[in-house]
Amino acid sequence: MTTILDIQDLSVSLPPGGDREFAIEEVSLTVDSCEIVCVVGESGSGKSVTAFSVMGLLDRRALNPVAGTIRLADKDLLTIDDRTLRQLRGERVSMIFQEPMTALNPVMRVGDQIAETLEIHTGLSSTQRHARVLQALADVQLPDPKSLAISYPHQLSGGQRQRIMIAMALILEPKLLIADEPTTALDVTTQAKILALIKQLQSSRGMGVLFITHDFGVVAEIADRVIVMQNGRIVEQGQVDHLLNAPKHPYTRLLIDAVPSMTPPERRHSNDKEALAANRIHKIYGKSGWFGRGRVVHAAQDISLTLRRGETLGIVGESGSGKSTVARCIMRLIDPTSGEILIDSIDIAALRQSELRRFRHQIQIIFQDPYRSLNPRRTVGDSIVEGPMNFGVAAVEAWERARELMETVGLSAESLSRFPHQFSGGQRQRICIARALAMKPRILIADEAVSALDVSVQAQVLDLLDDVRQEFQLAMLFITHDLRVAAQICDRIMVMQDGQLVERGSTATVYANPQQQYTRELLAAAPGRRKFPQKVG
Amino acid sequence: MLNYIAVRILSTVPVMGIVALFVFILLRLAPGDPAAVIAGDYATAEDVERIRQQLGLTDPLLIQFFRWLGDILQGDLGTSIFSNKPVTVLIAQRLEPTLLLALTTIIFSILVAVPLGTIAAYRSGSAIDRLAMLFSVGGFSIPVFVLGYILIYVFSMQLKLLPVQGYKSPFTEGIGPFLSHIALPTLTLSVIFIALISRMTRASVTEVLEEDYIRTARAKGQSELRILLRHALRNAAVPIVTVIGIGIALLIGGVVVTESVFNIPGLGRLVLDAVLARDYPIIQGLILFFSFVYIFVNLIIDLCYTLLDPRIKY
Amino acid sequence: MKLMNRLKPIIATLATATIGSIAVSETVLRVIPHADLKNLDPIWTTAYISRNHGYMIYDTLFSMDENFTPQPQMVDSYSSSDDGMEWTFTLRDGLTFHDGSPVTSEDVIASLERWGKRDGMGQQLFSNLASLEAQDDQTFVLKLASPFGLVLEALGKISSNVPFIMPKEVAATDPFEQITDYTGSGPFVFQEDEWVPGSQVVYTKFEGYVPRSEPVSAASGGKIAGVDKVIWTYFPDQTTAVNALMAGEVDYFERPSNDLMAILETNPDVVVEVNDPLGNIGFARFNHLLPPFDDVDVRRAAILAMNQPDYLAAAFGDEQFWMTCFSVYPCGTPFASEIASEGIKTGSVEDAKEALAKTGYDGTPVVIMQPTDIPALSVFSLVTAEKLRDAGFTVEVQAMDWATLTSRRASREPVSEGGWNMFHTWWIGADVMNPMAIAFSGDPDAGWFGWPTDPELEEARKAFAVAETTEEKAAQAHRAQERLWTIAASGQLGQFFTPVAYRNSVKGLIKSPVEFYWNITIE
Amino acid sequence: MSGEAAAARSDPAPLRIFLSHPGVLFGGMTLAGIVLLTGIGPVFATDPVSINPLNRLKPPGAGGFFGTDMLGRDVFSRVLNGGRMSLTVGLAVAFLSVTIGLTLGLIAGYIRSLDAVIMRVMDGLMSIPAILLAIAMIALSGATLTTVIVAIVIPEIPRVVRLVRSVVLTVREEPYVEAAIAAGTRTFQIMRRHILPNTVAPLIVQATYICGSAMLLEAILGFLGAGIPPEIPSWGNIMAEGRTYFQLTPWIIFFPGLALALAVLAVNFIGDGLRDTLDPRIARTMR
Repeated sequence: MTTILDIQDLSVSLPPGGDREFAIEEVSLTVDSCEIVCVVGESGSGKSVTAFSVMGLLDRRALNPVAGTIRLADKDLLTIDDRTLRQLRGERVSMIFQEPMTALNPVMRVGDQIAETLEIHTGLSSTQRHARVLQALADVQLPDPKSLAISYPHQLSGGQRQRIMIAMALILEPKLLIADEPTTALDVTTQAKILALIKQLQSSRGMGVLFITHDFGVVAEIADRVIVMQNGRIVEQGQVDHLLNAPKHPYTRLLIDAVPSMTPPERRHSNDKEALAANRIHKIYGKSGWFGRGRVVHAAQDISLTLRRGETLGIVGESGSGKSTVARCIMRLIDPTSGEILIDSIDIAALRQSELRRFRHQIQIIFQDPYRSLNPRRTVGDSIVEGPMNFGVAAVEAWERARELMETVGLSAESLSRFPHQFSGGQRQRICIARALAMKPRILIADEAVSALDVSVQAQVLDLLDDVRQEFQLAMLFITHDLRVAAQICDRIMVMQDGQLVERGSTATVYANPQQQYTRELLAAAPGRRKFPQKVG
Repeated sequence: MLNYIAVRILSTVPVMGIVALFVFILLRLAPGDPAAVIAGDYATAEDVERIRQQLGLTDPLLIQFFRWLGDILQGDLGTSIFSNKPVTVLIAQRLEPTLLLALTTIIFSILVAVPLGTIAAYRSGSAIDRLAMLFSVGGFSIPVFVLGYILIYVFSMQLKLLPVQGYKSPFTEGIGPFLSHIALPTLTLSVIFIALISRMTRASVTEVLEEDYIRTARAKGQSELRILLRHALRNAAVPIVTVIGIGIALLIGGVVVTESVFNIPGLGRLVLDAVLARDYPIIQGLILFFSFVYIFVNLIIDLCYTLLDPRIKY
Repeated sequence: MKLMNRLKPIIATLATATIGSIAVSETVLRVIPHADLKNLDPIWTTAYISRNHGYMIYDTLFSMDENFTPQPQMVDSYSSSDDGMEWTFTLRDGLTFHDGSPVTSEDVIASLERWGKRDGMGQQLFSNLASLEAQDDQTFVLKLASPFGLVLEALGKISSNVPFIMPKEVAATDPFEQITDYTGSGPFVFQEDEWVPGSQVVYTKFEGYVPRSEPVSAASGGKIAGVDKVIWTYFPDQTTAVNALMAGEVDYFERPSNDLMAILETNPDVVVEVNDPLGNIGFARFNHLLPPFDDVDVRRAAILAMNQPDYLAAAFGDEQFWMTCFSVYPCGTPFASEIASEGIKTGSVEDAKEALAKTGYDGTPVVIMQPTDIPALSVFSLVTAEKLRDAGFTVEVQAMDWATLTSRRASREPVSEGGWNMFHTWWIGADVMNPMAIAFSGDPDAGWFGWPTDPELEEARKAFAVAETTEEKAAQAHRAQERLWTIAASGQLGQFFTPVAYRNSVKGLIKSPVEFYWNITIE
Repeated sequence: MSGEAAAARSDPAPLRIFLSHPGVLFGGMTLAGIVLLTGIGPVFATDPVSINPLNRLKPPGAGGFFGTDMLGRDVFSRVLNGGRMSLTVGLAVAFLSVTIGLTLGLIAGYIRSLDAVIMRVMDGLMSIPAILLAIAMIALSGATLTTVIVAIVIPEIPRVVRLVRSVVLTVREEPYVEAAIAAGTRTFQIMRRHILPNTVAPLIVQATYICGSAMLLEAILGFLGAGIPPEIPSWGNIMAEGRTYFQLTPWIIFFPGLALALAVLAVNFIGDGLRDTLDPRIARTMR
């Protein structure tokens, strides 16, 4: 066990005028060979800044290391010249990033991109390089390296891309790998595989890994040691089991508690009357070219569902499973190719836009991205009253209701006159909920409504949603990729894959004994099952 | 891909049609009367009427239009009212100078503008950047003909380095005379084009430099120069090429002025003379021709996208 | 797409479409003409550039000498009956067209007939004509039905439209359609394949041309080509043209803007001189059909305001290039005189104001058409506008290019329907040397734009046409002038001269109102 | 917590950045100066059209600050008055092309059925070189201030339409627009409340560029003999008239040329300033 990376009292300054002076402050940490160190924290905790300062990739116009040392291979990375630093990069320390799609050059064959590293640091001939590249691709367990090497990033799946990144990073067998949220953008099943891969490569090559993440599930899966950061400072660190089971710092505790359990709580079965029924919904995307039809995508294939007042139906699935398509069809934001959507036994799927307007207020939706869900140029109030006033509610009344709703979602009524950019993500999501409720809907669709939020915030918004469901006897359709979240909020769930329904049933039953293979994989892939004993019932 | 090319080519047909119609209407609604011009000072009203009939200007507009359209489809752009020569021949006579002037300008501009814009983007906010952008804005601010005069005055009259005017064909008079005669016009015409391209290059490269894969390249230990050449420029290419395509229109416009200033017997001069002389067939033919060139060039450029960016599939 | 395939030939012909190259051995005269040679039929159009082109490649029966008396050119000998009603002409020996075929009476007659259908003077000649017949290949007879005193003046007409002699089959072309065969019998041969309309015209010496023995005098005398090749290159831009001449890239500049003389004169290798003894006469033309200028007194008032020096100085700068002239016929020509010219000499806005006040002028706006693409005329328009305004007229200047003006001035409609009140132009002296010029017509139907009506004027012109003796002609000419002044047909803006500029290596330019390119040599 | 704080920090006042932008400072001052001069200039300057043949082509000093032109008119007062005309052209063109382009662009972007038609026509217009179109239109239908403006506006419209359309197409996919649809907002209202505001920023920037290029085009048209009638002085036609005398009396071209260059430069600088201040992504859609 030798120390590869040794950061001492590192402080990085923020540009003046920010809410705080330092992005990270007096951070000290070490990474030894053969160990994976996880740095956990929520957005703004400074975990990424730490990682980037090691690589010397900080945007110098904004962020500048002002104090401390970063020792790697007995050099202080903060003081050495650019040439030496460039040499170390890729050779001694390399990095993989959150978004493999954008992290790879879209106009370069992946093989060449991997080879580039060799080109920079070795004198190998192009044939030798090619051989090494194929080897590297094999090492990251990619099928058919030859054809993969000559393909472009956009032709690969997210998992494959991340493997490419890893191959690229590890081709020179660096002593230290820095992984910045490498699985956050991936589907849960893929995530499991990538995590496994990283762990395997790490142990086989005896590297040290500095692993940045926000997800305690992931931590539980992969970490040897854990470092928890908050507001640019390290609040607690320790061996993984120890830290997960007996967190000392309240913030650590808060984060761990915020991780939703995989075990669905006991729920009463709603027999309330049916609010909405969708029968055999089918959505086909097809580019019909000038000559014949282009390729056709079946985004959703005869999906039927019923939704009772006061119950929450979850649709879970990975990206591309078609769960959002179903939601948007029901919203009539897109028109289903076939199938009917019944509200009070009126088929709104058949209605023309003009007729549809009358039914709009009955279904409302909350979107994933809190930053794009509100018109930045209109005050929160305007956004909330817009709907009711469309349906002829008097301004005074609408604003009165808006105030009440703000209280309901836990914001002050004064906020109505403010603009979205003055709120945080969580607050915006609350506002969106208020906007939805303002319509007095019978059905509420939450499309990945909490996916973009930090765990702690996530928990609060989830509670809020559950409360309003009960308070207003809403029928809620909850779209998510996150099985933990689904477990907590859904009465019944439907599992989707590639536009088709895989399995449906009460949440408890499905989680307890999944019938379908895919469902089992999905559940198995959920990170951190083993190491959260108290959370796996 | 082939499918796409076919579609793309077909899609230009309605555009051409619209251009044709537009041009035709434009000319027919104009008050100027070629017959009167031809008839000359001593002509009586009868003479004018007579000539008007011979030119077929008395037929109903619709008939005139379709007659004209039919001819075009057979590759006949009509015959000049004055010189009595087929418009296609007139265009052929004038094509070479304009074509070569355009080419030299495009090449020269790209050679100057792309590095300029890239440096400006890389050192954004620096003195070089400021200077480059000042130049590019300046390029948009000086009337072409003033620039032309100044260049003539300095290089030809004072320094006596280059000829004042005229055009020498590289095919018949050798490359030397060609270059010495084309130099000043190219310089004149390039300024605005350089401005255009360097602006776009800067904007595009700046954007690309923000991308994650640039960061990845750095993480590999790649040198900044290589990063610019191999990663940044390659990805910034599409908008740059696009603006060059759109710039063709600008170029053709500039050619009209430059050719009169430097007395180059090209298409720009031809169109100007034709307009002032009300030589309808030439005006129609030329505007159509230019539009065709523009559309064609941009078609080619569209197809180039696939080479520049593998993500673009047709 | 179809068009593309069709345009392929264009690309194919690229190679041929290059500017004519110049071999060193031959002597070449590189000329900047005053305008672009747009069309090649000097009968079809009156454009002076086409006329000059005509003189290059065609020959004429008679031609004016320096004293503006017609001298035989293609004609060898001629005779007329005592009553002047029958004329017999014999052509010189050895006259051949560029294709080698001889020039015959047939060709002459066909050419004259075509000319007679387009040219003003030609129309008059033919209206008095009984017959025009060939006696043999070289002899033809012209019989008059009514007396016409200007037979030779007509045949020797120096300016547009000049009765050029073309081959019979060419002359057979409808006079309102352009000829397509450019075979002439003149001292130069037109190189059609090297012609780039809008840019370049190339002529080569016609080896087969047999010049007269007499020395050159204006259009008359022996036309000896002194250079192997004449190249006209049109410059749309004056500045560039002047620079090209100073840099020695061209030899001869037909009509540099007078103001650029200052620059040219600084260059020792460039000669600037006035070659046209007659110069040009500036005209301000009224529309006699529309108010306010349908009232002769209003016209007079307007003329009173016109002060020649102001116009000339504004348009032509240095006084060496212009002079005042108060005769309707160019000063320095036979019929020039100042009879009844007092009215046009005053040039005082005050007098004009007074005079206008006495008329019933009701403030009807005067619409002046300003041809912005012709500097001199554009300036004339501005000066007039200013003067008339000061004199109390309401003036509206409408800017347009010459092309638009030429079409619009043909309209006799009221201003509201595209009519006009005034425009400016000039006649080259040679065109207005006698009352026959259409500019002086007093017959609104046959007459020129502006359409003044004055029977007495017409009488005078007819009388002039049939006058036998010079005295008689002079008398009628002066009578015509007197009428023109009394009816205030148009304003007289003075006489101006357009200098030419050339490299001092060019020798032997001919003094004449028309630019000729024979007799010129390059050292 | 920091997430909240971080979010709350976003979007500082753009106006401040804008005003502190060096280009904007320069541009703004210059333009203000020019506008002021051309605005009040004519009051103390002599009559720009009164001609004085005997006092022609006088150098600066001898004949007014900027000398006299070939008709003996005072170049100084002509430049001052000409500025008025050039600025009028610039502003009029910018305003017209933006308004028309905006309308068409919104329609094209939102009403699928009309999209194809409008865009084909725009492609057609765009494929005709602006200057050719302009000289043709003007020379053929007579040069007046109106025709000049119209002739410059028409070729500018397509660019605006494309810009607006692209903005509409992106914005209409935004969740908040979908939310509005879900809230039963009528299409017209959606355009007015949610889409139109997003087009404003890029349009203002585009407008400045159009304004600049319009003033230039006016000058070039003048040079080609298809500009505003000389009766009314404009920087363009002053230069056009003076170009024959370029070597003899450079001041006739120099002063209006300088004024024009400065004005266009200023306008462009302001445009760049706006562009940098507003979302940099719109930089791409700009020329």
